[in-house]
Amino acid sequence: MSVDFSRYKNDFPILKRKVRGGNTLIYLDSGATSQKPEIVIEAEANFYRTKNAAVHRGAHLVAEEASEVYEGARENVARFIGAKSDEVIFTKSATESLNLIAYSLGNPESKFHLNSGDEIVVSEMEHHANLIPWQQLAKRVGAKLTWFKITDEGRLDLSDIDKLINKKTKIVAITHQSNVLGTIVPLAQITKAAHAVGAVVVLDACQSVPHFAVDVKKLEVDFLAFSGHKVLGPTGIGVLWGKAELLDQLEPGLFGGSMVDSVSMQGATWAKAPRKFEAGVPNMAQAVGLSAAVDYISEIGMDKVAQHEHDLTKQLISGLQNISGVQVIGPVDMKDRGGVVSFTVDGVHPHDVGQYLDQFGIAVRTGHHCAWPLMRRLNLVGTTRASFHLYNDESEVKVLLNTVSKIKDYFKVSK
Amino acid sequence: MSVDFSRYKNDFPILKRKVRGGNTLIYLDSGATSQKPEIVIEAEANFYRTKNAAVHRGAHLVAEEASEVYEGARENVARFIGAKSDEVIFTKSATESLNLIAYSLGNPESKFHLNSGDEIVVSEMEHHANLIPWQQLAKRVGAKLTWFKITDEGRLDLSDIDKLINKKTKIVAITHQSNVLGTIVPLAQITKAAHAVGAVVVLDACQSVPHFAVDVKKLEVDFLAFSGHKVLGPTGIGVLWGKAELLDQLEPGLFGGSMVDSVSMQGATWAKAPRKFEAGVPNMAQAVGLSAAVDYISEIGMDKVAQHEHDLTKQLISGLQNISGVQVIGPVDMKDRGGVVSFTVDGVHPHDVGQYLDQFGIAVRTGHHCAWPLMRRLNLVGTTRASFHLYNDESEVKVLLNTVSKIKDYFKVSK
Amino acid sequence: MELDSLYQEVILDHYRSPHHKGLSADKDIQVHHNNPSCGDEITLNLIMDGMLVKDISWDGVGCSISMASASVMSDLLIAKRYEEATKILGAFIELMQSKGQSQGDEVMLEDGVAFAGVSKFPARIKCALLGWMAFKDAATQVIK
Amino acid sequence: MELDSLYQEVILDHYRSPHHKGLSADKDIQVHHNNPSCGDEITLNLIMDGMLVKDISWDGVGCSISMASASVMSDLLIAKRYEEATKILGAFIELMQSKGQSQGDEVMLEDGVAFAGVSKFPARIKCALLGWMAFKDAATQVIK
Ligand SMILES: Cc1ncc(COP(=O)(O)O)c(C=O)c1O
Ligand SMILES: Cc1ncc(COP(=O)(O)O)c(C=O)c1O
Repeated sequence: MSVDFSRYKNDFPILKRKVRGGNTLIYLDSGATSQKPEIVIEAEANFYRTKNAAVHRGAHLVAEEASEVYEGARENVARFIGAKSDEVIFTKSATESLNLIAYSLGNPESKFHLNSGDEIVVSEMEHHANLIPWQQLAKRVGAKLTWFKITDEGRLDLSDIDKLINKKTKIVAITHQSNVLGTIVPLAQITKAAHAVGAVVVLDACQSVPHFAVDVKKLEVDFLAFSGHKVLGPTGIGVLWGKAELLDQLEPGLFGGSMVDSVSMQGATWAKAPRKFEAGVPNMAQAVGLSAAVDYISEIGMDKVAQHEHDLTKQLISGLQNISGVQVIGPVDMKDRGGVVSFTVDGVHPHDVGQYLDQFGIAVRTGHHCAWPLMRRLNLVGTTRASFHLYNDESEVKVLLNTVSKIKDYFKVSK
Repeated sequence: MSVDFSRYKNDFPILKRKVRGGNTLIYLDSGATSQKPEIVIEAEANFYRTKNAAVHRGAHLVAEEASEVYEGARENVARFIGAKSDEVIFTKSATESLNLIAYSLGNPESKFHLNSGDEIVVSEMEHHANLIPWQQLAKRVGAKLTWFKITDEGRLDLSDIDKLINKKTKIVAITHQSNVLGTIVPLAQITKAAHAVGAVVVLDACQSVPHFAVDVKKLEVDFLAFSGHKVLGPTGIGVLWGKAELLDQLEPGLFGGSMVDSVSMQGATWAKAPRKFEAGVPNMAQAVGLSAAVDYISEIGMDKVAQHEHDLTKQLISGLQNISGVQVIGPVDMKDRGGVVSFTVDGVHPHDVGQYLDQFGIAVRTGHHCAWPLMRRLNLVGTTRASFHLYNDESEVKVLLNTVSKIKDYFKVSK
Repeated sequence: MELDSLYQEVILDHYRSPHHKGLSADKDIQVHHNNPSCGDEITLNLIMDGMLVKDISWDGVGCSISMASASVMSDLLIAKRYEEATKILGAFIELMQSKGQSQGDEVMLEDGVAFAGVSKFPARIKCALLGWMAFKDAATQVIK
Repeated sequence: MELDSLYQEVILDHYRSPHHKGLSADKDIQVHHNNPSCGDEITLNLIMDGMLVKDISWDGVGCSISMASASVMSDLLIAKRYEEATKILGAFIELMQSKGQSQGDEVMLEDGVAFAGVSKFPARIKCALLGWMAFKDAATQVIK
């Protein structure tokens, strides 16, 4: 059987707090941001208490030590996703990662870049962070944005993949797992089609890296982005991973100190990756915190985390299916499906559903989840979303199900 | 007389640590990054322990509380610089702030934007972060970059201001205080000339906001950038301030969640500032930490901090002038001059000077300080730089002076 | 429980049977407002007769608070003079910002006092204000 | 004191009177390397005679460690066969990465062992390697 996860809960100070109605917090909003174990909080704090100095710049001991732990964090995060150290770029968030790569790919000085008439492929279930940067890039260079549709069950519709990914395609930007539906996309088919036409694949791994083992070597994508704050790490840190050969060909998107090879008033040349992409004094304490998070979760084991969340998801979906007037939005079979469960309650607006749950200490997210086009496609004004991480447990799912079953009565909506 | 600053030192845990040679750290590298009082470290940690949730998104109590403290931090930082709350944008660093505004001003969809043939004025003493983004912007839109020269004493040379700032000028981007020379620029003359031709002024306030009172209303600049980590705050947080009327006219530079008014597959429209410029889950804990830093330093009083650093600077400059073979680089009179002191030791490379000081626990910075063009202008390979913050004291300056006076002997350089 | 102070019976009634919902054929102006963080949307038609609010009609999707509030707003402001409507609007905004400290003026706000509890739920205040802000925007445009 | 292990007498001597400094008129190749974080720069001329390192000359600005190391490197590698030079380079890099645990092979590295102390100062390792990396780059380009 799987590990007993109950002992991990204690590591997360916030999970002890009381919220509305005097209830202990039942945090089911990890899809938005995860909670942090004390060991991560302390790693960040202790960086400030003992090693804080500007990395790569100082001639003094503390600066040396700061550089050591910062670069150590990079190696550690690289190991976590099966990457080489020099391929890992620290950003402030997945959003920044995706925007940066879009700027780089749009820069005519990059050896690999977009031209007018080229095509960018996304999907109907992208988070705004993996949609709008590409809309903007398309607009800037005169490229065309096209997209995969989704099926009624909330799977990616690959039926027109051969038309969508064609000779004009330069970029395919796709989510690894939908933050609304929980759908995990069939990546192998997509990377194969993209590479066959010489396009690069950018993976939005915000909802995958925190929840199951991701190895960039096996995925065969070209770029990957995720946020530290969803993988038990601090806010203010994200990762952009890219294949070394490609990073080498790209102009950076952010300019300033520590990323140059030489500078005159007229112009500048760049250092090598990852330095080239990290302008300015970096978010050092946050990198150190993320490194601690990655250690913490690796110690437990990503496969076990995935299994644990799988079990909870299964329990939740079958429970919801048994409540009348409740619709699960997204795949209900567990194949290629992660721990994000959207649902609606007939006659009750998601915002009101969320408010009701909040009264019982249950924290969920409601609304369009930054995936507005997907909501339109599904003809929904929004959903209520429960999402898991390793600190959740069966009893919390039971409380959620029990509370959901009473919502229609409270709002006096007829059966 | 001024306040007794000795009691503040205790608030900074890192200043108790021992470094090379068993010496207690004498931290004179605040120009690179400042140290953080325990109250700031705890503010960030306690956010994670009690209020961590995605702001502006959740339907639950913790998300409400997170939004409250995040927006509270914005109000607090706004008050600190005399701004309106909606004019303060949280970024990851000054570098990001400056790059973002350069992207916005280069976007043809912005109501105020650069065209081919327009001119951007900077200065020879800019930090790379306030130089390269403008070089890149000029390249992107076909604008021309011009610059203020500096005098031999390291002051801004305004003699050709009427030529430099002309009808073609759209942007004047200038540092408030040089991070190498300590020079404070004569801002009023520049803003007057810029506004007379309809140009906007972007102020790099990295070295001013942390050290003396800055009120954006009085400065009459249009945009201002600074980093949290230099003002006793966390890493991973910066501020971009802009006049409301201007922010209103600008397209954002970073695209994703929480910054939209509506989104379809074809395109998106934006929320109002500051939201428009803050895509993604923000660096919430860092904003809260910065807010605590601003409280801490305001409590002491910026004028007192400035006076304290002024006294130390004066002591250091006159001491250095008394050591044979030591050159102070930058103004030696104290008018319009901040607490950053660069110097050289004849016959000893700055890197070796820094290494020698490090042996005695003294942390300084050496090299070009991300101001390479300035070094070329001054015909220097680099300098050694001591820079102050409120936790420094007279005795530390004495140790520095005493140690500097022995360097030439150690390296056996003839007098 | 605390929640009952938010979801007053009056509010749920208005939510289930909203007044003045359904856009009029005629209008002086139409405005569209939304709440991007939760996706609530409202379209509002306004007809003024000089300084008199002659008709308000609206359509929209949103939570119980936003829809009920639009319903109550229409009831309250139709047939009022602009000046009076502005006063009522001001009183409603004040109630929303009262952090649970005010009961609201029942003479002026009528069913609107049912929203007093919203002021204790900061994330919901913008829901309650959605329709009111649409009216304010529309009226300002017609008047000036 | 600890610092003396970094600034050995031999290093300071090379720094004050560097060998093979001043670029030769002839060259098979010229390379320019720098260290952007501290601004150290070196230009290096290399002349090969088949697989024999016939001459190295260089010019540059930088700290004592980088300049002395370029001086020692030239002394060591001139008149060596490429294969032998590569071995010496390897031994020097290994010494730099030894974190203070190695003394260096005095037969092979001669004055180069004076740099053993650098390995305890991580920020200075790139200074000590600047000239060596320039040589490696130059030689690789000529050979292939
Ligand atoms: C004058 C000046 N401008 C810009 C910067 C860049 O700040 P950051 O690296 O925090 O983005 C610095 C500090 O490094 C600075 O001193
Ligand atoms: C699928 C997906 N992509 C991108 C993002 C953006 O991440 P962040 O807001 O941390 O930049 C998120 C989370 O909000 C997400 O779930």
